[in-house]
Amino acid sequence: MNKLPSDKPVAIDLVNASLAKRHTSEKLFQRIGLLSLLMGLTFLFIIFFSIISKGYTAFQQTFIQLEIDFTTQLLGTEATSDPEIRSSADYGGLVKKSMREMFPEADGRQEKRLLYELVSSGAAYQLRDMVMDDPALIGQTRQVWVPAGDDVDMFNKGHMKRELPEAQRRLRDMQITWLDRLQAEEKIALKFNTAFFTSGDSREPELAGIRGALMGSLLTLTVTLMLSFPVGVATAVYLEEFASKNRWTDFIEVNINNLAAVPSIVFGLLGLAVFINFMSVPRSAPLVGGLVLTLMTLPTIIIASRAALKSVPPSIREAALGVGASKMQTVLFHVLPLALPGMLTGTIIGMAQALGETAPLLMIGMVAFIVDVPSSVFDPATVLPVQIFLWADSPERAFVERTSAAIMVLLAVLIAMNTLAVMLRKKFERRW
Amino acid sequence: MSFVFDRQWGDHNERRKQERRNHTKKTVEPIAAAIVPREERKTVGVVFVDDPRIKCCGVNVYYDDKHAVKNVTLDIGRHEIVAMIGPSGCGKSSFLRCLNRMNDSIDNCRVTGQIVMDEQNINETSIDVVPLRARVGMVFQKPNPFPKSIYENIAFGPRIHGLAKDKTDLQEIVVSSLQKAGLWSEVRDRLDQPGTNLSGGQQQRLCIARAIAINPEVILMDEPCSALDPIATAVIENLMNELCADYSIVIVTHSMQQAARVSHRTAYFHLGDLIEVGKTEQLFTRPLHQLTEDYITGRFG
Amino acid sequence: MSFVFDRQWGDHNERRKQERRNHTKKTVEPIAAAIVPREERKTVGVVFVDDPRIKCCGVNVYYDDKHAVKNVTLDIGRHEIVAMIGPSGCGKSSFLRCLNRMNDSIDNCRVTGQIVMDEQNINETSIDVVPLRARVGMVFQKPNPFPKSIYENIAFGPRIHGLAKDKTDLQEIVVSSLQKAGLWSEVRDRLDQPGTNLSGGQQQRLCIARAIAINPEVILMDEPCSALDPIATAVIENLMNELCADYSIVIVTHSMQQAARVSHRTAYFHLGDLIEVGKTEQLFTRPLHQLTEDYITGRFG
Amino acid sequence: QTARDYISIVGSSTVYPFATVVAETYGKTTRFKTPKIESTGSGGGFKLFCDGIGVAHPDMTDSSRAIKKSEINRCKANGVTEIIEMKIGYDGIAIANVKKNAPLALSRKDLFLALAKNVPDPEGDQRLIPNPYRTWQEVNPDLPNVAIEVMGPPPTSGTRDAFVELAMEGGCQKIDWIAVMEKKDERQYRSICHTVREDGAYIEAGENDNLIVQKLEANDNALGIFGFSFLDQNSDKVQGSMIDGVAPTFEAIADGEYPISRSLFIYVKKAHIGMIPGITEFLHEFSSDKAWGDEGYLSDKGLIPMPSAERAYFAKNISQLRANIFVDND
Amino acid sequence: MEILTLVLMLAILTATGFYLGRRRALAVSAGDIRTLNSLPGYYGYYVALCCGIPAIFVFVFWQFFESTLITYIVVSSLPEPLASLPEQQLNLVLNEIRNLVNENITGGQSSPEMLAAADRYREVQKINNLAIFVMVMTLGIGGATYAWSTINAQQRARNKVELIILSFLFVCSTIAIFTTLGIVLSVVFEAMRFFQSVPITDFLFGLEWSPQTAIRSDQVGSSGAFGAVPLFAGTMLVSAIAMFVAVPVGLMTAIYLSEYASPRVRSLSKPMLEILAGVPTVVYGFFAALTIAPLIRGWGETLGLSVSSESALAAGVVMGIMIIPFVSSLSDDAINAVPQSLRDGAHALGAMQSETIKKVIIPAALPGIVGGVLLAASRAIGETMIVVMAAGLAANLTANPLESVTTVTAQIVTLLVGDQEFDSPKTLAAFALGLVLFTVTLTLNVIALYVVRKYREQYE
Ligand SMILES: Nc1ncnc2c1ncn2[C@@H]1O[C@H](COP(=O)(O)OP(=O)(O)OP(=O)(O)O)[C@@H](O)[C@H]1O
Ligand SMILES: Nc1ncnc2c1ncn2[C@@H]1O[C@H](COP(=O)(O)OP(=O)(O)OP(=O)(O)O)[C@@H](O)[C@H]1O
Ligand SMILES: [Mg+2]
Ligand SMILES: [Mg+2]
Ligand SMILES: O=P([O-])([O-])[O-]
Repeated sequence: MNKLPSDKPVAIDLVNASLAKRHTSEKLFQRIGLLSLLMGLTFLFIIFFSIISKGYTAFQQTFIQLEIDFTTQLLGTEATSDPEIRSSADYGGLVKKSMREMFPEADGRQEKRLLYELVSSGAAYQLRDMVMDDPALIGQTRQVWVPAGDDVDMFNKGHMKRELPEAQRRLRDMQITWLDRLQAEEKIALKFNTAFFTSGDSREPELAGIRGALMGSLLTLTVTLMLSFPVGVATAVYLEEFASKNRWTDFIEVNINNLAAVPSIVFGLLGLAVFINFMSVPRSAPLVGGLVLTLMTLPTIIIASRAALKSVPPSIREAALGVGASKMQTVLFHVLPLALPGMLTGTIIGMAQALGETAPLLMIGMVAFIVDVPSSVFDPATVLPVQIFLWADSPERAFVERTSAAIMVLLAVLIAMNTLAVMLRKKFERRW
Repeated sequence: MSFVFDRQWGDHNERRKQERRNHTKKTVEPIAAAIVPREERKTVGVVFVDDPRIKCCGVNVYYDDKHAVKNVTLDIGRHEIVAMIGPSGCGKSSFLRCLNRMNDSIDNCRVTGQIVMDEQNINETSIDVVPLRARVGMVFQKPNPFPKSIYENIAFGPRIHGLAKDKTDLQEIVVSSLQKAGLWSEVRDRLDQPGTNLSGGQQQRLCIARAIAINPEVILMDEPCSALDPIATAVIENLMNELCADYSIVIVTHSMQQAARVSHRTAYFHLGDLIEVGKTEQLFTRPLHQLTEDYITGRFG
Repeated sequence: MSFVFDRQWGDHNERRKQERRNHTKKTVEPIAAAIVPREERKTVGVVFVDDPRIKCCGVNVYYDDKHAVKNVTLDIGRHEIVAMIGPSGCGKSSFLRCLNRMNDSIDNCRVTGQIVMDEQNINETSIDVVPLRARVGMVFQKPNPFPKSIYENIAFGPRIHGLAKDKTDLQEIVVSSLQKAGLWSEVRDRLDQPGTNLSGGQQQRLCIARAIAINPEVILMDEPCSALDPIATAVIENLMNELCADYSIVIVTHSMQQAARVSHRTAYFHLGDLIEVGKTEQLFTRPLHQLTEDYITGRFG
Repeated sequence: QTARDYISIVGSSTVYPFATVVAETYGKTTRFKTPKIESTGSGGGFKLFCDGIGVAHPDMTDSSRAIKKSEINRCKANGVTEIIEMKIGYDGIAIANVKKNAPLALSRKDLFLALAKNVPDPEGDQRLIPNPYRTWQEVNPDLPNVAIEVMGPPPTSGTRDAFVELAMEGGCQKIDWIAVMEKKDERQYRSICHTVREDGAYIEAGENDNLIVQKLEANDNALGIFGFSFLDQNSDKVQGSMIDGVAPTFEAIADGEYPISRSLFIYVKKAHIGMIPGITEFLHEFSSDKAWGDEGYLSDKGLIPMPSAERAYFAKNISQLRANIFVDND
Repeated sequence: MEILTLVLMLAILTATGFYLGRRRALAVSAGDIRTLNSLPGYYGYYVALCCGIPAIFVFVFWQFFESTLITYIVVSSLPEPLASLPEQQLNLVLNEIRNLVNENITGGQSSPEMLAAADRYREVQKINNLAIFVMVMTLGIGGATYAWSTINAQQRARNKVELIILSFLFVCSTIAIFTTLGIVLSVVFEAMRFFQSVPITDFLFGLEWSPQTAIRSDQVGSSGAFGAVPLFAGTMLVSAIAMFVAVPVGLMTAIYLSEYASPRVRSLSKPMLEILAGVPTVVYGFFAALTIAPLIRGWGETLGLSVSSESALAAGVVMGIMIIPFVSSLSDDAINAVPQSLRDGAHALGAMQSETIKKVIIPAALPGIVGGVLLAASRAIGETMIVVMAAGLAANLTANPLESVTTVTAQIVTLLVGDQEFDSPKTLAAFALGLVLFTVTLTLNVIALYVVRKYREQYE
């Protein structure tokens, strides 16, 4: 009391004395925060930029227009009637014939080989599919756009420099002259690369597509999500809300934290031992992949969910318990909705991690060349990151842009997947 | 003698209380001749009643090793309003929370002793607390509305207990609870707004409405009117008087006027000890214990 | 006429209040001859004072489109305790929170009008709220101790403002604040325990101690004694009386006795409108507005 | 349990690009499904391959080296008794640097001296000292004066094995007193010739050859060790060093002039032939001239074809489905 | 699609069970559900669970044994030369039969015996399907009927249903234990074998890691040293660098987003940063090796430092970027969950926003933040690809971030997928490393648990 009057001017003066300094440090703090955010976003943009700038060209593909004479000479006379013969006919011959007719100057084995290299080996399959669909084509002549070979594609997109000495590029001078002629005749063009989205893997870059891996990823992640989210949330709820805090729950808690630090490949070993060898789930199947990734994602979801449950104020639990709700009702109706945003964060991050993971899949046979698009969780499949990993390791130059394009597809999947969760999270988010 | 008391005596609640008193038929122990000295910590006064609703026997509450409620023995009668008074921090809330096992949710809290209700010791771990809490409702000291709409705040209890046959029925319960708590006129056109957006006093009444919406047989109220203006307080006090026709009510309050106005019996706590219990009128006019007298005359502390 | 008043009149605070009144030298407007009818919503009474500490002019508070405080004009004098009373939900807290810009933190809240303090409109966004809040302290309606030790709860403010020269100095501030809030004896040997473990009333006193530890020049108290027993209340009221020798205090209270005991002027709010302001004695004995009279005589609602 | 109606192949990452081309062509031109080919590494492949017979186990494994005795025994223990070995061609290992600098002319001895952990004392004594060479010029005065920095596969890789055996050991043998050791103390000899230095001059850069190529671009003076097909595809960026006077060209490797090249294999379980659909047809596709011939599509992908006589031998073997790897009967 | 129909039927049955149970409860209550012990819905759930759970259990159980059973029946009816084939051969024959059954492409020419066997297989399969259908339906209906008939007003249906849910929760929480057990079991035997050839003390305390030992038995070893210390040191170094990047950036980002940024910025930036966690590690690997590493090397050289082209710093920094969202998102959630009243309390005392954050909010949000940081650290320890591509594989025992190091996980992966015999000490070393890493992180986690708990006690 007697101290107060003398203190009075002192107090606010003291406040004012340090105010400037505090404001500086406040500003600094905020700036650091902003800077951190910008840093994170910058990293993201750099990565996005480098991926997109490398990969956007892969969405186009060079095509060459050929005049194909579906002659019975080459296809065989019975081709019209017998599908067996029709399917095994020499379509490659048609392509070659057309090429020769276009460039009759190509002479000798070596030159002809160079000539044939201009179009993709997929051209023949394309013609076959056309004929199989419409046998009436046989005996007719058609203008057909067929994919160019990967080197031509690279050259056409400017990834292979004309100026280089002949020995340092994969296209010979002669081939380039031919291409120039095609260009002049407007028989070569860039078109949208549909095959990239509709076909499975291939060793020919111009035929390789992402569909198989995409389907594999979707199947695998569906399994992962359907298992890891409910199980993760259930575990967190049990540990946080129901289990009495004793050594046993400590043990479980430490275990879960520890599982988060287990290298992912070890989960692959586990999956191999348990799911494939013991439970005889087929190798390379999205089911196994999903199970392994579930085990890997669980700790993330559990830890995030527990943190979210912890942050729900006890007064809300008390309120519900106070009106006679059972613990289960309290959790289901009041705590879970409030903890859901945090749980979803865990799921978003965990699923993102699962979507990008390769190492554990190595052990369970999903790092593989699989052409057929999987249609169930038992079919052999790869996933997007594996496809990216395999393409990144392929010698063909044309795979570089396709690798980046595949990454773009993966990121698109990731963003699509997250959008839903993010919206849900936003809906449930509230401060109290 | 008491600086707050005599003026309120004989107010509009008096008639009701008289009726009630006749019908609860308590055996009143003979009043001790001399006042009990300050040092004495054994409970004096009318601890037991005939046919009690809840019988507490030797209840202790510990927080870690803090002994917050010390060996309290007290009956809560039927159709009775028991007020608990005492200086801040003396263990009123702690004791109150024992009666519907809310202390379970505090990690470091341990409750011993017997609390018998309907021939069951509700302080046993094996007891199913859900029906217990449905019968023993509670209004907490700090208003704690759910971060949901006002309607949902009230509807939650009836819904989980299946008290409403259908939607209209539920609506009716919600409306009547809000009306009883005197909140209806203020929130009638904003039932879908979050309960957390209400003012302090409104939140408190919301919590009261929420508690009575489930028709509990015993209602525990921890300072239910602390944030209420006199008029709202009167509404709640009236409500209590109505409810006690069928139910038992335990109320913690700091307002001795309020205790005097509404309660039939009053319990005075001091530093964890239950010092004195007695008919409200007697306790406020002729306390048996020196500490009680000190407190009600404002000499304490 | 008022059912709570006359008994308290002339209590131990009376002398002090007389002194204060002489020295605040307010110009009192002539009292209106007839009482203002219920429908009238313009403020009546002594809104302005000489040399005000804070001058509020046409303050409005909106929550989304809910108009919670309507065009309130009111001065807070120096060395004055202003009490705000009114039914629950009438906008007392909303108005109080304007005075140190605490409404900033509510997303859907918008405040308009002028609040001038030391020749600055503190309701401007450009104002630095930090020194403002250091000068205008606040005690909230719901006690909100930090989840830290009791000591840290109090030491927080002095520490960030650099009010303590050293450790012992800080210790002294902590102890004296706790003493002033009347909590010292209860927590002296558990200063390192979390403030959240205290009882409701203890938390409330902790928050008061926390607020006065930074020596604010204006103290806003939103029902500071709602969870306190009469003795603890008396301690706080004494404290307020001491503090107002140098500072201004605005207190929201539901207890008209309390308003009468401690305040110099009283403001009566009703549904967002400031209905009447006047010297406490006058307002409680000769209200100018019908609504005020209704409220203080308990006829309202 | 679902039935398997496709071929399952595991094994070497080096053979993977070649086996997959064949598989794809086979899948497109026959009525059978495209085989599934896992890239597990040769060792991992043998482990899976030798785990047993039946649908759960692969039908074939690719390998960048011949099967080892211990692996044969493992196979035997698990009932895989008849194995068909098919060599499919060669792979050259290039030691390359960026085009910006002149190509190096190295000898295997240079490589040994530059990369071995312990080298003979240059003073002339017949003793080993920890590799003292920091620059190529110190190794050989004809070489440029740049720091030795070679990026190559880690010791767990088959390519690294081949490099060590062919290049380092080849160079090691040029040093007489070590060469004679091969007979006397093989252990010692191998330890000298096969141990790569670990002081940072040799950088274990993982098994992604594209990454090594790109790292070379970022690091002018470094050399990189990788397979021929990557050299072939990146001829605009990097160039192979001449080894013992021979540049790593398609022809030189095919002729066997280029010293660092190795054979690639496929191993087939005979027991699966006829039971899993299409194995014979797949092997025929592989051993057809349009695949592994001089101008076959495999050579386009960088596989160096075998001489025609060798091809004929393995093709005949395949058409007879003759198990040519037997487990020892001891 | 038999399975699908069955599952569908069961679902319908369960739904019906719910409906009937609920109706019966309502009937029993005679219009006043207050006379019931639990809400009518709980009776419904009870019936539904009694209907579904046993049926599903039996169904799953049956799925496990069905193929064995069918196989057994088909095999026992195979003609002599086939029936007496060794088991592994038989497996192939059965595959052939199954291919015939599924009308897949088959391997050989289908002999009459095989065709007959395929027919038999189909038959048995049909019977089996019928049997399981009948069984599942019977169980479902039986369970439902039983539960339905026991419904009465006193029945504690809610308790029963909640008990079932609780059991489910409990079972879920044990999955972590089983996973741990599985991991330990799948590495411990191989690790033991490794310790037979390399003494455990050499492994744990050896300062040199150089697995250039014999890859194969005929390739007699050159040097071979299996001292794990450099690997653990490398792991610590790289993870420390990663955490050094991720924790400040992540935490400050979280603070900025939840306390300073506008809701719009926050709702956009947070998901965007979360993408960082999902970029495949190969991409990060390339980024680290081809962008960051040369950059660091260039800077280092201008400063006159010797920087190896593969450096712990490059890998660590990029790894740090990758784990930013672990810290930022989880911390943001935790901070956001701190009650507003605490912020108000601090602000009312005149605390700056930053002071409020540092002194009040962060301590209150600490458990969540620690969770995020621990997760990030875990992820950093477990990451491989970036290390392999950017930090190299050379095991240097160094604390210099400019040198190349390798980590435990990187070694595990290269050892496991590399080309070597599967029982060479080199491969086995991977298992030993896995086991030791597991033990080390376990110890660290136990310590973390106690430290966090001790610290937390102060704040709650
Ligand atoms: N965040 C909010 N959003 C919407 N409406 C609000 C919010 N906060 C308060 N209100 C409303 O504004 C009005 C005034 O509230 P305020 O808290 O100022 O009342 P009060 O006078 O303090 O009442 P009490 O005495 O009950 O504390 C009330 O009707 C309340 O419901
Ligand atoms: N969680 C806790 N941990 C430790 N001590 C506690 C806890 N809760 C309360 N206490 C202590 O127990 C004693 C009794 O607390 P209680 O809340 O029952 O008091 P009260 O009588 O309700 O007081 P008030 O009128 O202030 O609400 C007090 O001294 C308080 O500090
Ligand atoms: Mg209390
Ligand atoms: Mg208020
Ligand atoms: O995968 P490789 O065995 O060929 O290294």
